[in-house]
Amino acid sequence: MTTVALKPATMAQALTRAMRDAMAADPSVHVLGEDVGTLGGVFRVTDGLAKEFGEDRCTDTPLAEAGILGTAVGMAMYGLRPVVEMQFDAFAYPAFEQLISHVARMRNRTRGRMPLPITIRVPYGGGIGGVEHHSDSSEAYYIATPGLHVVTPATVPDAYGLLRAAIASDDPVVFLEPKRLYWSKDTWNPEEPQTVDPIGRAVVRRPGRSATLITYGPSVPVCLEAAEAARAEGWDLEVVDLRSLVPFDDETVAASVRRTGRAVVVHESGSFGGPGGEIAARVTERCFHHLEAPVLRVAGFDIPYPPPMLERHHLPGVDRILDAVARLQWEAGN
Amino acid sequence: MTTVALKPATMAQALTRAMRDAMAADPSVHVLGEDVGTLGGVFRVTDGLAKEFGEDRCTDTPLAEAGILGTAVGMAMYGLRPVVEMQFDAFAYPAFEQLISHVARMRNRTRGRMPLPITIRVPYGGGIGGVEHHSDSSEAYYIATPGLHVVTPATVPDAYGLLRAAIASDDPVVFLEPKRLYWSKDTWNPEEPQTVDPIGRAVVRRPGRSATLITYGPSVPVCLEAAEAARAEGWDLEVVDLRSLVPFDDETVAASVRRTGRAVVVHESGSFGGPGGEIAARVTERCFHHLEAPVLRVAGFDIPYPPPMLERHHLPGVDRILDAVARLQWEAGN
Amino acid sequence: MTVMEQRGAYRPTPPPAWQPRTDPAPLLPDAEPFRVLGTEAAAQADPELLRRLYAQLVLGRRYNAQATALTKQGRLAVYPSSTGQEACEVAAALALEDRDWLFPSYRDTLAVVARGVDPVEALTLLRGDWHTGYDPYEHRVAPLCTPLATQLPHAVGLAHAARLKGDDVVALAMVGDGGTSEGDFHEALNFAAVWQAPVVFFVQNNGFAISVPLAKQTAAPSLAHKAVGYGMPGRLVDGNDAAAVHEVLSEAVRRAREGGGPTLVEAVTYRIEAHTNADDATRYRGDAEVETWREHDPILLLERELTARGLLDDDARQTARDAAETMAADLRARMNQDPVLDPADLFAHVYAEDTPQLREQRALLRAELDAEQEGGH
Amino acid sequence: MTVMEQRGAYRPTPPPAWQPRTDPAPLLPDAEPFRVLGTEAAAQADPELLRRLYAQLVLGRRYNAQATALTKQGRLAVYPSSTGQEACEVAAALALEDRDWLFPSYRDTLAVVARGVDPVEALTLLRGDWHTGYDPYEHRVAPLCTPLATQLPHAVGLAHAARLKGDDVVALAMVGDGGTSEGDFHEALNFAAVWQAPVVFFVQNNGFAISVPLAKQTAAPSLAHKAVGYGMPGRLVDGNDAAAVHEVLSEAVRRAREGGGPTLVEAVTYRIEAHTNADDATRYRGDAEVETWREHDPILLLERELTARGLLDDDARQTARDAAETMAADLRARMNQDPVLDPADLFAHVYAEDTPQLREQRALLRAELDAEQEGGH
Ligand SMILES: Cc1ncc(C[n+]2csc(CCOP(=O)(O)OP(=O)(O)O)c2C)c(N)n1
Ligand SMILES: Cc1ncc(C[n+]2csc(CCOP(=O)(O)OP(=O)(O)O)c2C)c(N)n1
Ligand SMILES: [Mg+2]
Ligand SMILES: [Mg+2]
Repeated sequence: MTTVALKPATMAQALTRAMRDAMAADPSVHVLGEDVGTLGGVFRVTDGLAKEFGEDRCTDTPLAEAGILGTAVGMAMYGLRPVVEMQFDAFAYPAFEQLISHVARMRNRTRGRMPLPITIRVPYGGGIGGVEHHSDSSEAYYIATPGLHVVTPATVPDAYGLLRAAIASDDPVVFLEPKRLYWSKDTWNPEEPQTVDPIGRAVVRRPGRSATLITYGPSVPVCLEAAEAARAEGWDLEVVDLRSLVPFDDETVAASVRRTGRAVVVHESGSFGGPGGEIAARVTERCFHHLEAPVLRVAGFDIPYPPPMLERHHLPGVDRILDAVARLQWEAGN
Repeated sequence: MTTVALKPATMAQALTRAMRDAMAADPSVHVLGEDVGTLGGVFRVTDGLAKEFGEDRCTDTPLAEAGILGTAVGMAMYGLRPVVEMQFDAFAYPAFEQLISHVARMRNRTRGRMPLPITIRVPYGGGIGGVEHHSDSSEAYYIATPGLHVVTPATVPDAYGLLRAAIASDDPVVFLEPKRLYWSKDTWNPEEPQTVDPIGRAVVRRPGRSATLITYGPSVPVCLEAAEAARAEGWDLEVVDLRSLVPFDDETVAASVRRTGRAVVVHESGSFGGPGGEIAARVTERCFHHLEAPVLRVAGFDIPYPPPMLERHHLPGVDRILDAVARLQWEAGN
Repeated sequence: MTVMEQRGAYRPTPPPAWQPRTDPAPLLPDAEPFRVLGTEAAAQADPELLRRLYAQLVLGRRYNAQATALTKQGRLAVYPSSTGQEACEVAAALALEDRDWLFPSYRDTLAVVARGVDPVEALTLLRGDWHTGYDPYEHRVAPLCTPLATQLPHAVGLAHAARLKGDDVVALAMVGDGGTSEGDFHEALNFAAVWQAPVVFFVQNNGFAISVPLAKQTAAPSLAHKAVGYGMPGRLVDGNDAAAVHEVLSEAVRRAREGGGPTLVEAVTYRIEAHTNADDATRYRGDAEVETWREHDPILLLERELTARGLLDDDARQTARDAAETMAADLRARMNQDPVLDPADLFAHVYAEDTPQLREQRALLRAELDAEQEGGH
Repeated sequence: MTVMEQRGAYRPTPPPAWQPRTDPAPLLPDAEPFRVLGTEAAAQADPELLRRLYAQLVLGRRYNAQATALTKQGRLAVYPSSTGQEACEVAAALALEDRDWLFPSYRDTLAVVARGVDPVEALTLLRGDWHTGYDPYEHRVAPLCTPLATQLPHAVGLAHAARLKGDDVVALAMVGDGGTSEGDFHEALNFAAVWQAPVVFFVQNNGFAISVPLAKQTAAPSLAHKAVGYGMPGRLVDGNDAAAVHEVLSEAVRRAREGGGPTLVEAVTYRIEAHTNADDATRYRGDAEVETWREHDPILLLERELTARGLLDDDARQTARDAAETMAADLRARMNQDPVLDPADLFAHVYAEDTPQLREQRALLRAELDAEQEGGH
């Protein structure tokens, strides 16, 4: 798949590039957050932006997340397009009132007169050896909040394309960045014209016939690995990368499950009340008579995110996924 | 069902009584919140407590929800049992960081050494003609947060029993009070010894054979009404009142659905990412081969809670529930 | 020989980073609220302005009364009256230029109307047919804000954005004494000071947050004393003295416009009515207290001043009253019409474009409504 | 004749509610940070205390170095060093009585250890085998707190509860300059002042929040100037002067214990190392600035004082160093042992009792681990 012209880039670099291109193309795009300026962010995702565009375009804010998002609301009211960085998933919690009561609703509250084109970048998930409060998967909160788009890339090109789309969107977008994929590499040529994918379309990352793994973000590579491993067991697994949780691409997902007749939803977020329940329920509503087995879920346990030395037992891995696939009642049919 | 000795009481009165009895029985129980003292709360649920137990036991706090919950954490650390009132569902959002990062996790973070027996009372849901930010159903956020119990009564006796159980619990409990049932009445004798139900048990409110309505809180009376109306269509609906969302009573729910073979989950909260998805998914996992149709959901729309004059179109009502029951593929079997 | 000398070469130095950044003294409020009416300063006040304030106060009082009456007739879901606080409401609107922005809190319908918003559109939220009834961009008035203090960071962000764009726009944000306890108050003031954003924070200290008196809300010498902790000036003003409030706010607006940064203004006033029509104020305060404040009524104070200076005769008084009655009659008439509702509006403007999920839900509602119409129920 | 007299009877009155509640003057900090070492005041300082502080500073410095070394060996996931801030860390612990409570922020491992917590248990969080490694009730030390400023309301609640129970317990809560920008800081200070809770808020202003310098964090004359806005005293102290920090904190603790309410103390200090071992401080500050602060080193300052007063000879110096080396060797040795892990601990203490859902998940993990063992992978 690699051509000579392409150089490997990390997801972090693609994200930086997306912001840089957006800022260059549109002077109303402003980046703000803790340490995003001089330092370039603790993950270096905003590296170089303050230097290139000045501190007024890429601003180190005081340390207060509600203040960051709240002032971003005001900036958006005045026609800017703020791109806000929350330093870690758990540190977005102080901004929840602003998010739920204002960001998600302003368009609706004002009959469409005051849209808020804000992108909220949230590094999320575990697997990076972080101590407590640094590895939460908080997507359940976001998807249950009408008025937000919730997007998460799993590949380097998607990181670029989806972030450009998020910044271009006239609606607020919670942009979940899988921390442990920041340093994942892909051959990707930032110098080429980049496709900007519309928000809301899932993609089949790997076609397969036996069952569908429905997943997103940090679990996509794990599912692809599981699909490879499954070949040894005689299963040909399809892997669907949702990319966008809201809006949800029912069409792509249901088409896949109708084809395969079996499905497992995989995510790192806790199981109870997590996105998996929603996904399993809507797949079942749409594909009931095609299902050979109930849609199963492989997810993080319903516990506070564990300490680094135990996280590997918490995170959905290849074995746990294959165990779930094995429980899809193969004896019964097909 | 009424006996002469019983006098009608409202759910609000039962809640007041529960706090009063808990405070009388245990001097470590303290009530705090906005306007809970002199005024007795905007819904009068804490009426009389400050007078009876003094302002140190029932305290009007400064107007800051994170501060209220955060100080309650400290009080619990020192051996008190705070009962915190959030004035309205949407005004609990500023306290989310304290809730998620501390209240839900302190026991776990300290290996069980520092449990936090805090009860967080949250008046929730709509149907009371409230203007924006006064009618949210925020249970999706709570159930996705491991470490919390999430409880909600639908009847007057349950309001008493579950609140007593919540206050007695050594774990933090989010106690969701259906606003529009505050003034619902039931014959209930507060002078009799009261049963305190354990948290985590659902109850079959109405036995039936055709299908199960799985519901909780403000939607319980609506489902009972729907079940009555359904008789005209020839359906004998079972109504399960969950009472506790966390822990979830899989046993009672699955037993019902295995019996009836069909289920509709009904709640006021938004559909996407709401509790209904979780419930439908877990019922399907457990009862797949007993199901004649996919578990359907009747829920609030995925929109910001609408203004009072439009709320009746948003709230799941009898007709919408019956429409869903009608879609349970009756032609196919049974 | 001192200890120091005994010790020889070692001389203490302050920590290297230490240089006091701002002189705190000018940031501290005066001990007494600033007043104009009835003082020497009143002589300087522009008669035209006083007359304008007077007319607006009378109009505002009438608006409050009419809106409260509408709740009794079931035409409004609820109304939080600003009776007694009209001087603050009116002065806030009048201190601003057209290009400026007002960020009202939920009690500030009157300021919104004084800014030019249609009196009926200003009540849409409280009537309950929609949330924000007016176009925020038409008169540069943000939506009436219910989650307390959350509008303050919005004002900061907007003012900051305007400054970045080179526009000399000022944002004035209103909040109650209770609202100052919220974290958002703190974060907003801090951002504003660090960014030197052109914002005026205007606290109406009306003595209560619903039932909770100020003494349970803060132990500070005054709320204006919070300003120094952010590095902005704090000003204390008699909130029932329309001329004083107008002067202090205008001065703060001017400072902000000229690049002098934000100001915190505390107006000491009183909520004469209950928290809203649904509240029972007798549960937490006595009549005597209310009576004292009635004697310090903003209209009374201004009327006295105008009368003493011969600026108000019976004619002028009557003109103001007539204008108020006309407004009230118009409001009544328009509010007595049932708003036109379309249930499909539920799905309007959740996103720029409906998600597939919303399209399905919209269709479901449509089908229900059609069935309802057919079924005739 | 004045305007007033012209007007006859009408005399202005302040708004009825207006009575300044507290005199602001005593609440304001001095213009310069309070210092003891190298000043006349040092003569009053208890030699025993100074020697104790010295030994603890040396120990603390060594602890910081050892912990940083452990990160390089992969024995700690991360370590936020308090090198340069040891005077604050140590004084905070020493200012408290046994029955008091310490609420540390994530950088305050040293204060936790100085309070008596086992040095290894204090590092559990950063090693990553569990979250809080120690029993908070053993030494009355709350868990090291990562979400900034969130521990402050806890301290207030605990102190308030103790007071309600009649216990004369004081809570001391630590926070960084960056943390003062959070809403929780504001709410905690306000609750404490209104409740007159026995709390001391101790801000270590070390000049940076990761890469963000103080000037981007606040425009206030000092962080201690925030106190007056809550109605509590604000005190400013040289954070590298262990004797001064100890005195100011002890005084605040005493006041709190005697029912005098909360105090806000700002210590001006400097973070000599990078934010954590994972940070690259050269990206945001120059060596020159660091060097200036090295000359104002807390150990150096105290050493000079002790030496000048003949309280420290080479022997005493060596004893302190030896104790530090012993501690470091012990820490190294114990940290080089792999912690014993049980994956089933994942489900321990989520609730008092497992929910049925957790029981199922526990069984799933158990089955996986069994299979792993059988399968040998
Ligand atoms: C975040 C939040 N918490 C609670 C409420 C409920 N509430 C509405 S008004 C009010 C009192 C407000 O007091 P104050 O700020 O003094 O304004 P006033 O009502 O006196 O104008 C409260 C507690 C709210 N609207 N928002
Ligand atoms: C609520 C929250 N937001 C962001 C962070 C990430 N973070 C960790 S330390 C830090 C800087 C803290 O600065 P300061 O309060 O001055 O303490 P210092 O590091 O200087 O000790 C930040 C932003 C956090 N831990 N918590
Ligand atoms: Mg008020
Ligand atoms: Mg700092």
